[in-house]
Amino acid sequence: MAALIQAHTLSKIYNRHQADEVRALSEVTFSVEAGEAVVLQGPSGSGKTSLLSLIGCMTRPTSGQLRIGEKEVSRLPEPFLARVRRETFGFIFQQLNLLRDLSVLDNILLPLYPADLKTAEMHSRAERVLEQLNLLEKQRMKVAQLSGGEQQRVAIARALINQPEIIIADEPTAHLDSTLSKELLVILEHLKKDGKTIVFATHDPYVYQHRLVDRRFSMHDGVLRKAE
Amino acid sequence: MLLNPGILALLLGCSLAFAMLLYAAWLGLRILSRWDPQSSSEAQLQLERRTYLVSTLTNYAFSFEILSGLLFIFTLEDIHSLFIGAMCATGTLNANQIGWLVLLIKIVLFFTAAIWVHFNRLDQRTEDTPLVRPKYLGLLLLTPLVGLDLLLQYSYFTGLQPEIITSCCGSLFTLGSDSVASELAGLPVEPTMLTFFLAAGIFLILLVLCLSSKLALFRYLLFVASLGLFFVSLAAIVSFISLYIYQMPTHHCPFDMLQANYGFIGYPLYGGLFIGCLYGLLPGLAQLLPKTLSLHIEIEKTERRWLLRAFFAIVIFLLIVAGPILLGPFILLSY
Amino acid sequence: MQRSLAFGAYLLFSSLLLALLLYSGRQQADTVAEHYFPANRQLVKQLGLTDLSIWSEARYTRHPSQADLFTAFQDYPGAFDHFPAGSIIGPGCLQGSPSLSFQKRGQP
Amino acid sequence: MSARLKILEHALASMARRKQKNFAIIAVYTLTVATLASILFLTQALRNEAANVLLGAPDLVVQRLLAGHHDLIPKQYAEQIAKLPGVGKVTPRVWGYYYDSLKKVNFTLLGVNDASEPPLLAGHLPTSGRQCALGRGIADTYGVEIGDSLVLVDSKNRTLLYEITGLFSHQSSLLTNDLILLPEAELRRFFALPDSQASDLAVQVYNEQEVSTLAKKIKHQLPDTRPIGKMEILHTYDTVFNWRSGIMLTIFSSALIAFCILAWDKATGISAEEKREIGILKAIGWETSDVLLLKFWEGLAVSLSSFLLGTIIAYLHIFFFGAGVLGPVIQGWSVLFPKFDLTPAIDLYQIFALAGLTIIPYIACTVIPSWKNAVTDPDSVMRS
Repeated sequence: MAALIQAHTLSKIYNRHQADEVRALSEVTFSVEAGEAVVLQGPSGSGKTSLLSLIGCMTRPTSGQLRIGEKEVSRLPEPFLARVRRETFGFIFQQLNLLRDLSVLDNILLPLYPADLKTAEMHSRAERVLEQLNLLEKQRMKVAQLSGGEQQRVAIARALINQPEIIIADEPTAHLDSTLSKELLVILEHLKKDGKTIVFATHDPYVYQHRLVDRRFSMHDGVLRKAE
Repeated sequence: MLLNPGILALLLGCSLAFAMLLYAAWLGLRILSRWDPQSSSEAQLQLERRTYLVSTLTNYAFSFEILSGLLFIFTLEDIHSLFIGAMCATGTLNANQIGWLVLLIKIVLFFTAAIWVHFNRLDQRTEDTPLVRPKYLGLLLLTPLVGLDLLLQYSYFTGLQPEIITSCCGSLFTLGSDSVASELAGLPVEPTMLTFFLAAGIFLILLVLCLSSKLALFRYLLFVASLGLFFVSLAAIVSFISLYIYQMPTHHCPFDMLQANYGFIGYPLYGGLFIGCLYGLLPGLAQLLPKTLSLHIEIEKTERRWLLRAFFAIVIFLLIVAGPILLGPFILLSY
Repeated sequence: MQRSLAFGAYLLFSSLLLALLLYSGRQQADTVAEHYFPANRQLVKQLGLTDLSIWSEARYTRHPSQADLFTAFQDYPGAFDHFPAGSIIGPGCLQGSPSLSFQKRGQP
Repeated sequence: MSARLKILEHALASMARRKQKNFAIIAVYTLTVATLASILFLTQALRNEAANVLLGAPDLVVQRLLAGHHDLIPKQYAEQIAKLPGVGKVTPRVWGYYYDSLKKVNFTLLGVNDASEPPLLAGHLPTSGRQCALGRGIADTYGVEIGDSLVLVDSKNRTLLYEITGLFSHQSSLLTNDLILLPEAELRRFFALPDSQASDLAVQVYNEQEVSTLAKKIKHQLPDTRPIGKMEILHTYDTVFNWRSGIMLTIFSSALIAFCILAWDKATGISAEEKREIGILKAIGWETSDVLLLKFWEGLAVSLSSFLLGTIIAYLHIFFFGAGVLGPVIQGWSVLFPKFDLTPAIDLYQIFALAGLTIIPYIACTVIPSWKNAVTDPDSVMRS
């Protein structure tokens, strides 16, 4: 069986041919099987985020190939990348990136707006994830009124609403205290049990030493190595 | 020059549309010269993003150009009272020589702009965007046409002198004078009617054939039939449809039916004809596009919708035409 | 969903209001056309009036259609101010010019 | 619910969250639309009024020109004109101006012969030498009523008193606002006009089609005259109001331009917060075209609601509140300005033209800014 994510000599160079050229990734080759939980560790500025946004179809590589499932995505035009992003990935960002003045429900539904779904289907999906993350009672509240942990769960709910195969989490515990970090990993463990593939970037030892992690990679100056 | 609000709106809108198109065409030129779908460079990404700007600009500009046709006719109707002898838009159009030319360009623009917009939408749905080059070449050709439209409109409106005594539809579309218009009006009713319904029949049959078969030939034939139907219908409107609408044996004006006295019936009538013919043209034209797989899939998906739209529009058009002929008290054929 | 409904309702309401205003205007215009226009036309006919009495500050604004050929700003009946100054400079006050006055009933 | 509607829903939600900014834009936009619409409605109504009322004007007015001046016309001209075939009655008219230097108004003094009661007059027309009838505007300005007396100073500096016997009703204000009617004989005495001459001649023509032919004939027979046809009179008003509204639209278009600059500025200078939001939307799977649609909806919501609101305000302003704000602009230096009690003369065409004048510029100046926002890099949210 082919791997779910297959990267072959991926490179990403920002501001190419300019004075401030940055080589964020150089010739990264790796693959992730379906159902795996993979961690990228490394100091900040090492290229973790760049790799995550490449895998998550947010930008295109400068060179190299990337396959997500059966689809070659490294040369896709932006609108099709957005479609892949919408259908395949759920994102948990370092800064949550919620719209604070909107209700929990509205925030969760946002990724579904561009898709042509029936309203009933949208709401039943929302109900399912809200229940799963224990947010049902809070769905009408504004995000700004919630506690940090609840906001964290809203962000996860939003990542799950489009029923993604792959969850991408960029430093998910960076702003959390140890209790919340623990809670987050419990949720992620559940997701993994449900068959989701998870790709993290983190430099928090609590995360990369957690039992749910299958494989670890370390990044340094845009180069990926297998971590010991 | 007449400072009429409608004229100001037309000139302002057309200038803005032209300015937007000029910018779009310039962007299009840059896209054309540097487009490289194989590259994943930052520059190519910027170009891809520019295509959105180009299509947004052109969508707005072309939508306005199409609306401006309506506003143009509306304005002609409104200012006809300023011209001695003008009883409807025909009189205003006759006030100087450019009027009819402006109308012609507006009709051409309606079709070309609508075709461009539809093909652009097709292209944007494909992953490999095979139409980028033909699309932007087309844009470069359309932009001067919009400029010409603006220029002619400007000189038409500035050239309008309210004192001019113009000939109106009464005198333009009467039998016996020596012009294209009077020849149209003078077409014998019975054969014209026959030709018209024949053309409409052929169009509808081809439409059904296209819906049931994938043969390219039918689409080409439908293209020809749409063109034919369009011109035959215009002739038929002057020759006999107008007579039935006005219930008068000598009133051949193609514009009076847009006025409130006739319940604005002209708008659905012309709307049905224009939209029907447009969607009849599209499937044939789509056959001429490069045959890439992605495009082929998209065409198959959308074509059915085009054909159905053409069908309904023409049916509405025919119903409006046939209504007064079959149900009205006015009988022309016995004259 | 609620917001688009509310917005749609607002648009519908205001277009209806506008349509209603236009319609009532048309009705009003019809009544006026039936009653006051004929009366006014009759008045115009009987008194032989030629112009609307909107601007009375100068002869050429009081009777635009009858004005002299030589009047400032005026080349032919119906020509209009072409000097923007006309809208900035008001008529001057002449010394010793007459004025209009009234005497109330019963006063000497 | 289709994707488009859902995006509309979000557009409205995000506008509701930025009330102040959007309220400011809608307020200014509405004001601009209301101003333009008021101008359009007012001039259109005046045009309509003139076209309908002045249909009763004399078919031909014949004036005499002397050295380019409008001069008195000999009454014998009337007899000559009356002999032309197709000419009905020829009525010598006697009228003149009386300038009030305090109020800076020219009143129109008109001589009447025919004492039969005209419509829209309270009281009766002057019959004896010491009576007069007045327009509503004068009566209102000076606070007089029937029974009071008008004091005029004639050309020989004599003070004369005229008892007011008739007042015109306000429905005829657009015609009679500044009129002072005196018996013709009295007016001749007042202005010291010779009996053999008149101000001009009102000529009745049996066949309307013949007016211009007759005008030519009169001009040929009496070369020092100037005939003015009824069509010319009507035409004058059509052009005057077309021109006035055009001029004012052109002037007020600067307001429109100022508004467009505001709209452009607001659309370009979106806050960091908004920019982040668009980044989030793109990151979680919105396409550029979805964001463009979002912006389109926002623009549509702003422009449609302002347009409708502005048009309604303009309508109420002109036809319910007598053009209170705009009146003075048209009024110019007029002191005796008729109270507008205008009849609406608007149709869909005016509404369309207005929509074209106000919505298109707004759309044109928000296209590029909204595209700039829509192409925000989706990964911008990951690297902040």
